[in-house]
Amino acid sequence: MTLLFQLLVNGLIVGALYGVVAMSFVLIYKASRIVNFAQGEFLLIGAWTCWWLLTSWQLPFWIGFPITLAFMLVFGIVLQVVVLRPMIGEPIISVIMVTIGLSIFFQAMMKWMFGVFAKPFPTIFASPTVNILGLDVQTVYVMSLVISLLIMAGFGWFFKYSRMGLAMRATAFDQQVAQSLGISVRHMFAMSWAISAMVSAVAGVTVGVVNGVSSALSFFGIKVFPAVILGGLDSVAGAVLGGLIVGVLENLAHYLDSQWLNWGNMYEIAPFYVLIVILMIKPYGLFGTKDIERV
Amino acid sequence: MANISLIPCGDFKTRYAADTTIFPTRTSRNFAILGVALLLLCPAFMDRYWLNLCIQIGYLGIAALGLNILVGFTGQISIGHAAFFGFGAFSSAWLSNSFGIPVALAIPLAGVMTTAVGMLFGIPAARLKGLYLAIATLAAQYILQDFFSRADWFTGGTAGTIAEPFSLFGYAFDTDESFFYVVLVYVVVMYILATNLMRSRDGRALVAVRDHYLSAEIMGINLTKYRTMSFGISSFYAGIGGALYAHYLQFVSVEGFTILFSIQFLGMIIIGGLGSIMGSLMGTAFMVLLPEVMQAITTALSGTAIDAALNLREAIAFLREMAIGLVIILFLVFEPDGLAHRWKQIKAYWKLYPFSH
Amino acid sequence: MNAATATAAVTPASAPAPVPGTAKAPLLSVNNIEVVYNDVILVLRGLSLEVPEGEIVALLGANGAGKSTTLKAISGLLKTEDGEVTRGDISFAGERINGIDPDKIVRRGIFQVMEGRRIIGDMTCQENLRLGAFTRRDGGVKDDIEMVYHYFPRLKERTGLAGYLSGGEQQMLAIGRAMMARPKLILMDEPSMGLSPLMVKEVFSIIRQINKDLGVTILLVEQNARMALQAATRGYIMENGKVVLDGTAEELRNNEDVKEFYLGGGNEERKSFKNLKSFKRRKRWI
Amino acid sequence: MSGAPVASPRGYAHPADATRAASPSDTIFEARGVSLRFGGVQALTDVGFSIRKGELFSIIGPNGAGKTSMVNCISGRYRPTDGKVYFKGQDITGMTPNHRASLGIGRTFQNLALFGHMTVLDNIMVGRHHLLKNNFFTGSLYWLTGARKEELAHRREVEEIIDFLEIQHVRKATAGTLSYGLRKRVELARAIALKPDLILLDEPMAGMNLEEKEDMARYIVDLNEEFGMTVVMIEHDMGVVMDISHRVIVLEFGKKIAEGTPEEVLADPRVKRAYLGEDDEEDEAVAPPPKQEVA
Amino acid sequence: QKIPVGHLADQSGATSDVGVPFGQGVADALAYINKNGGVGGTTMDVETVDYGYQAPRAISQYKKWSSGSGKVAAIQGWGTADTEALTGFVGKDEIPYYSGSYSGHLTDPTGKGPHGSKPAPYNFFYGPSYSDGLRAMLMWAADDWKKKGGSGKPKYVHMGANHPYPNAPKEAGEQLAKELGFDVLPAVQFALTPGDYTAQCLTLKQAGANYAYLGNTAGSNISVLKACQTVGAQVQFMGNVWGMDENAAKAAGSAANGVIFPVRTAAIWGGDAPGMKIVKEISKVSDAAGTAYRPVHYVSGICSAFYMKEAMDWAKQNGGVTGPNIRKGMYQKKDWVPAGLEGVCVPSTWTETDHRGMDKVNLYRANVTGDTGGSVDELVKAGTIKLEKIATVDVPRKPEWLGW
Ligand SMILES: Nc1ncnc2c1ncn2[C@@H]1O[C@H](COP(=O)(O)OP(=O)(O)OP(=O)(O)O)[C@@H](O)[C@H]1O
Ligand SMILES: Nc1ncnc2c1ncn2[C@@H]1O[C@H](COP(=O)(O)OP(=O)(O)OP(=O)(O)O)[C@@H](O)[C@H]1O
Ligand SMILES: [Mg+2]
Ligand SMILES: [Mg+2]
Repeated sequence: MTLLFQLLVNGLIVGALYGVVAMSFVLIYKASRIVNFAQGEFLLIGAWTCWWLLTSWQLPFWIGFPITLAFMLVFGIVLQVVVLRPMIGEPIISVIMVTIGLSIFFQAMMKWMFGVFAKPFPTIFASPTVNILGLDVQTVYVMSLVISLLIMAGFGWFFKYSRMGLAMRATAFDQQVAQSLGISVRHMFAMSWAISAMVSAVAGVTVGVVNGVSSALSFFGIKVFPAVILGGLDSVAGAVLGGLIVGVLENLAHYLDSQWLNWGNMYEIAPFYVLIVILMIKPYGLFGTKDIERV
Repeated sequence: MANISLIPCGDFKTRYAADTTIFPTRTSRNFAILGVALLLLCPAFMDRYWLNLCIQIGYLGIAALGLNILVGFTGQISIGHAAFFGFGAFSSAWLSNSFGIPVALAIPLAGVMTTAVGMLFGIPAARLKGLYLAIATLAAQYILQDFFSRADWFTGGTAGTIAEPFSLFGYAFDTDESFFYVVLVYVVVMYILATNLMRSRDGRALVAVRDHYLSAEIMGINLTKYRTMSFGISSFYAGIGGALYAHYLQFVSVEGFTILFSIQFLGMIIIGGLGSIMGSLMGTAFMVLLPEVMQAITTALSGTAIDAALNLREAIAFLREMAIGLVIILFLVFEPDGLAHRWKQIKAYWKLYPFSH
Repeated sequence: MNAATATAAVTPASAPAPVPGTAKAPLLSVNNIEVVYNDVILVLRGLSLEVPEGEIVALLGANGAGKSTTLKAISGLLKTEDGEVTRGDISFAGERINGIDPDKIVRRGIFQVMEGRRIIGDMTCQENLRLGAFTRRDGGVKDDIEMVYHYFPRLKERTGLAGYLSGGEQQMLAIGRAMMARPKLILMDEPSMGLSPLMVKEVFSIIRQINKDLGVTILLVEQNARMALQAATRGYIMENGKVVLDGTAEELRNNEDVKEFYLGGGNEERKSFKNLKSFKRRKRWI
Repeated sequence: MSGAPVASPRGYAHPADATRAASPSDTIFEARGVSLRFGGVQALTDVGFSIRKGELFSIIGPNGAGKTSMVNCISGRYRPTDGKVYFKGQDITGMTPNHRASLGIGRTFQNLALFGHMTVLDNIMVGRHHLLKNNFFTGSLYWLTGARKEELAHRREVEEIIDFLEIQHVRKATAGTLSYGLRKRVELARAIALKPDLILLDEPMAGMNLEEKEDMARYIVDLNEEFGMTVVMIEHDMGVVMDISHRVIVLEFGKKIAEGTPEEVLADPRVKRAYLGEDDEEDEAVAPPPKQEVA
Repeated sequence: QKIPVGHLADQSGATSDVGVPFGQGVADALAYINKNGGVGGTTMDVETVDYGYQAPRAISQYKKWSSGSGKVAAIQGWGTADTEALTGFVGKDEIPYYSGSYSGHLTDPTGKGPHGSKPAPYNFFYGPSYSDGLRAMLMWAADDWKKKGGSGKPKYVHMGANHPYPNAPKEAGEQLAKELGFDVLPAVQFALTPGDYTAQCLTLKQAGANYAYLGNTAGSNISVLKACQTVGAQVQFMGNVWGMDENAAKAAGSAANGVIFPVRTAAIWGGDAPGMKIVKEISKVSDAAGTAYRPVHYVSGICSAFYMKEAMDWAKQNGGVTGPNIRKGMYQKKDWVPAGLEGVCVPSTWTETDHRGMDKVNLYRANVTGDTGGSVDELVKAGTIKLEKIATVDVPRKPEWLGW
C-alpha cells in the first residue's frame, strides 16, 4: 500500500511539472490559437541558459535563475518580432508549421552551442531531497510546484480581469476584430510568447536540475499534450489540473502494470486511453470553453 | 487562404462535361501525359540515388495525399499519420508473410485493413473538433506504436519483420529501377482517384464539412459519417503508402513510425498547400529533397576555403539542421499558403499576362 | 455617367467639391483612392469623399459597390484582408493615415463598427464593452458601461456569452462597443442590419444622440437609405467603386433617381413587392 | 429522384393547385407546444402553429424573440426541450438535421453560412447531396461507375437554379470573396438545390438595398408560386412581409403573441407596441400594401 | 585510383551523444590510415555523412554510395535505424557494413541460426553483441552474488523502452538469467528520453531487485539512475554498451557510481597497452594538441575502422578491394587484432557462418566520487570519474546463441 501511496504523491509532484509546461502552451494558445511545437525547445533553451550562467559564470542559483527568466522574456519577444510577426494574419496552421521549423532550428542550435552530451547541474539545494509523506522528492520539484501554483493563480486573474488579459483573449478569438478595437495584435503576441517562454524556462530548469541538461529534454514539449487537452486547451487552471491528472495516471498505470498486469509500457500509454475516454465524455476537456455553434 | 476567383481569358466551355475535366485545358492535359511519359524514362538515365528519392517522394506522397484529404479537405488535423503509414506497412508484410498472399494483392488489402483501423480511431471525430481531435490522433499514434512493439504475431515485435519484394507474374520488382514503376503506377492511380473523389459528391461533402459543418449538416450531410469516413480514406492512402514502403525496404521496424514522422507528414501538406491534391506531392518533394540539398551543400562546403576559414567541421552538421529549420520558416513566411498556391499564382500570372493586374 | 438623370443640385462626383458651408478642413478626407484585393481584384477606382467634423455623413450604394471596402481602407483593416490602397490618400484631422496599422488608427480616434457585428463570442457582454474602451485610459469606463446599458437595456439582462445572443442583440452590442471607445469618428457599417423596425428607429436615434451629445462624427454606411438620409447631413452614393452622386441629405432625398432606387417609389405610390414578379430593371449612372 | 434529368423544364413539379390549401390535411408542418431553453434563457415558450402546403409563412418579432430558434427547431439544429414538431404528418422532433434535409427541409441562415473556400457552383452542388447517389467509391472511379453521368445531370439542374437567381457571372468565384448580397443569393440557391418542400429563410433581405430586396422578393414569390415550395420567412422589413406573405405569426420573448394574415397581425396593438413602435414617422414603410395582382 | 568508403554517423540526431565520439574515432582512424600508407598504398576516399539518425536519409545516402561508378567498397555505419533498414540492401549489393548496432541477429550471416531471422551476410561489428554483453554481465552478477554471500536467489530485471534496441538482448538475457539461477522479475519499461522514472524505481525497490539491466541510451539511463538514487533503491545496475560511458557518468554524478558495463576495447584511454601509441597518434588527427580525453566509444570506433582496413589489405592482394573480397578478408585470421593496435582491440574472429567477433567481454565499473562539475578531462584526471576494469568474462560461441 505504501507503494501505491508513494506513487500517488510522486504523480502529483511530477504532474505539477507537467502542469507548468502545459500552462506555457495554453498561454500562447489563448492569445493566438497557435499550438507551439517548439515549446520543448523553449524548455531546453531555458535549461541551458541557466546551466551556463551557473557553471560558466559561477552565479548562485538565486541570481542565475531570475536572469534566466528575464532572458527568456526577451527571447520570447525577439522571437515573436523576428519570426512570428510576419505571420500575423496568415492561416494558423502555417504558423504552427513555423513553430515546427523553429523546433528543428533550436534543437540543432542548442546541440551546436552546448554539445551533444548531457551535462549535470551544479548542486543547488543544500538538501537535494525533501521527504514528503514518506517519499523522498527532489527539492527542485517542490520549488516548481510552488512556482506553478503562483503562476497559475496569477494568470487566472490576468485573463479574467486585466485589460491586457481581455485583449489577449480577444486577439485569439478574432485578430481582425481585435485590431479594430485598437488592440495591437503584435504586442499581444509578443507578450504571450514572452510569458510562455518564461514559464517553460521554469520547467526546463527543474527538469534540468533533476536529470541533467540534454537535448532530449525537449521531448517534454510533446509529452504534455495530453495534459493540455485534458484540462481544456484554453484554461490555465485546467492545464495544471490536466498535468496533475496525467502525472497521477502515469503512476497509477505503472502501479497496476507492475503489480498485476505486467504488460509493460502502461505508464506511457494509459494516459492516452484515459484521454480518449474523457474527451468522448467532455469534448472540450475538463475546463475548456465550448466552441459557440450558432447559425 | 484567399483564392483568386478570376477565370482566365480564353476559358469558354460549351458543355458541362468539358467544364468538369481534371485538366482545364487540352494543353495542360497533354503536358501531364507528357510528364508521366517522361517519368517512365527516368530509370534509364537516373542513378539509384535519384530513383530512391523519387520512390520516397512517391510512397510518402501517397500517404501525404491521404493526410491532405483529412486535414486539408476535411479540416481535421491529425498528428498520428505515421502510425497509420506503419500499420499499412506491417499489414502488407503480414498478409504476404503469413498467408502467402501475393504482394501485388497484399498492398491494396493492407490499404483496406488500415482503413478499418483508421475509422476506428476516427470515431472520436464524431464528437471532437480542432485540436482536441488532433490530440486524440496523437493518442492513436502512441497506442498504435505501442501495439506494434507488442504484437509479435503481426509485426514481429520490436525485432521487426521482413517483407517480400513486389512481384508480378514471377518478375520481382526488387531493384530501384523496377520498383520505380510500381510506385509510379500507384502514384498516378491514387492521385487520379483522389482527384475524382474531390470532384464528386462525397469529396464535396468533405470540403463542406471543413468549411462550415453546421450548414453542411443542414444540407443533408451526415457529419459523423463523413468525419469518420475521412479518417478511413486518409488511412487508406497511408496504408498504401506504407505498404509500398515496406516492400521497397523489404524490412519493417517499429522504430520508423514515430511522432516526428507524423509531424513531417503535416509539414509536407502544409508546405505543399492544404486542400491541394498536387500540392501534397510538391510538399512531399520539398520535405524529402530539402535535407538532401542541404547535405549536398554541406558536402560541397566541406574542405573549401569557407570551411577552413570558419572552422566549420563539427559545426557543419548542426548548421545544416538549422538551415533546414530556417528554410521551412522562411518558406512559410514568404509563402504561407504553400507551394500549390504559388504554382497557381504563377499559372494565373501567365494566363492573364499582360493583364495580370 | 448618366448626368441627365441627376438634378442640377447634385455635384457630379468625379471632382469632389469642397463641402459647401464649411470653411475649415474636413475631419476626414478620402482622396481618389484605389483599392486592390489580393494584388489583382480592383475594387475601388478613384473614390473620394469628405466627412466634416461633427456631422453624420451617409454612404449608400448597392451590394458589392465597395462601401465596406471604403470603410476598411479608412480604418486600416484592409491590410488584414489582403487588400491594399494602391493610389490616393486618406487624411484624418489633417494627417495622412493610409498605411498605418489599424490599431494605431483607433488610437487616433477612428473606430469602425464592422459589418456583421463581429462581437467576441466567447466573452460576456460586459467584457466586450470593456474591450471597446481598450484604448482609453481614463476612469470613465464603468459609467460608460452603464450608459450603454441605458441605451440597450436588453444587454444588461444577458449575462451569458455574447456568442449566444440573438443577431439583433449582437448588433446592439457592437454599437455599444463603439460608444465605449469614445472616438472622434465612428465608421458604421450597416448598423441597422437585422434589427427590428422598432430597434432600427432606436439605433438611428442613438446615432443622432452620439453625434449630438458626445460630439462624435459619423460616417454611416447603410442600406436603409431612408433612415440614413434622415439622420445624415450629407450623403454619397457609390456604384462600382466610385462615388457617382453626392450632396446634402436634403438634395439626395429629393433626387429622382435616389428616390427610385434607394428610397422606393419615385413619384408614384410605393410598389408592392408582390407585383415585381418577372419585372426587371437595371439602373446605373455609369 | 434518380440522377436522370427530370421531365419538367426546371426540374420542379408544379403543384396542382398553387393557391392556398384550406383543408387541414394539407398541413405540411406543425409545431405543438414547442419550448426551448438554454440554461437560464427561455428562448421559446409553448409555441404552436401550423403551416399549410404552398403557403408563404412569415415569422416576425423583436430581436431576441426566438425566431431563429424556432427555425432551428424546424431544421433540426436545436431540439426543443418540450413539445413536438411534425413534418408531413411525421414526428421529426428527434431527427437529425441531415435526415430532415432528405425529407425536404431546406434553409438559409441569418449569419451567412456558405462554404467559404468552395466555388459558388460547388456550394450549390452540395445542396444536391441527398439527391446524388455516387459515393466515395464510385466517385473515385468516376468514369467507370456512372458517377460522371450523374454529376453532369445534376450540374444541369444546378445551372437552372443559377440562371433563375441570375448569378451566372460568379459561378466559378470562391464564395468567400463575394459581397454580402451575392452571398445571400448563393445561399438561397444552395437551399433551392435541395429540392425542398419546405424552405426556411432567415432574414433573406437583411443588408440589402431596395432594389436588391425587390429582386429577392421576386425570387421568393417565384419559389412559392412557380416552384410550389412552402416558404417560411423571418424578416424585419415590414414592407416585404406585408406584401408577400400569406400568413404571419409574431413572437415576443419566446411566446407567440399573434397569428393571422398580415393585415390582422398589423392591426394588433400588442404587435405595434412590441415590434413596430408607436410613432408613425416611419409608417409609410409599413403602410397597407396595394392590391395584389397575381401574375 | 582511390577506394571509396562511406561513413554514416550521427552527429546531430537522437543518438548523437554516443554517435559523436564513435564517429570521430572512425573518421580519425580512416584519416590516419590514409596518411600512413592507406590500404596497401592506395588511399581511401572517405565520405563522412551525418544522417541525424533518420533512416530515410540513411537510405538515400546509401543509394548514392551503392550506385554508379563511385560504388563504395565498404561502409562504416552507425545505429539500429540505419543498420536494420540497410541490412537487406547491403546483402544484395555485397557491401560490407560495419556498424555500431550490435543486435544479436546481425551475427548470423546465413540466417540459419536457431533463432533464424533474415540473413545478414555483409554486416559486421566490432564488439560483443548486446546479448553477449548482457550475458557476460549476468555471469559476473551470478559470481558477484555468491561473492557477496547473498542469500536466496538474486533477482534480475530487464529495463528499457519497448523498442528494437533495448529489447534486442531481452529474451537472451532473461533466458540465461534463469539458467544461472536468477529470479527473473517482469521487465520494467521506461522511455528513451529523459523524464521522471521515480515510479519505476519505487517498484524496483519494492520488488527487491538486485541486478537491473539498463537497455536504453545514456540520456534516459541517467534519469533512472538519479531517480533510483533519490528514492534509495539498492540495485546493482548493469548498463548497455552505449548506456554508460564517461559522459554519462559525469551527467549522472554520484548516481552512476557502481554501474557495471561492457567495454569493447582491451584498454581505455590513458590505459597501458602497446597499441595505445597509435591510438594517441590517431587522436591527434582531430586534436592536434593531443590533450583531449577520448571516451570508450572513440577507441572502439578506431578498432572498427582498423578491422575493415586489414580486411581491405587482404582483399587488395587477393583480387581487388571489392565488397565480397573484403568480406572474405574478415574471415582470414583467427583471434586477430589489427596490426599496431595490440592490447587495444580485443582479439576477434569472424567466420562465414558466425559473425560473433568477440568471445571475451571486458566489464568495467564506473566509480564516481564527488562533484562532477567541470570537463571530462579534468574529472578523469582528478580521479573523480574512474572506469575500473573488474572482470573479463568468457562468453562462449554457443551454437544455440548464434543470431540471438
Ligand atoms: N477579401 C476580399 N477578397 C477579394 N475580393 C473582395 C474581398 N472583399 C471584398 N471583395 C470584393 O470587393 C467588392 C466590394 O465589396 P464590399 O464588401 O466593399 O461591398 P459593399 O459595398 O460593402 O457591399 P454590401 O452592401 O454587400 O456589404 C465585391 O465585389 C467583393 O467581391
Ligand atoms: N445556443 C444558444 N445558447 C444560449 N442562448 C441562446 C442560444 N440561441 C439563442 N439563444 C438566446 O435565445 C434568444 C432568442 O434568440 P434568437 O436567435 O432565436 O432570436 P431572434 O428572434 O432570431 O432575434 P434576431 O431578430 O435578433 O435575430 C436570444 O435571447 C438568445 O440570446
Ligand atoms: Mg458591405
Ligand atoms: Mg435571428
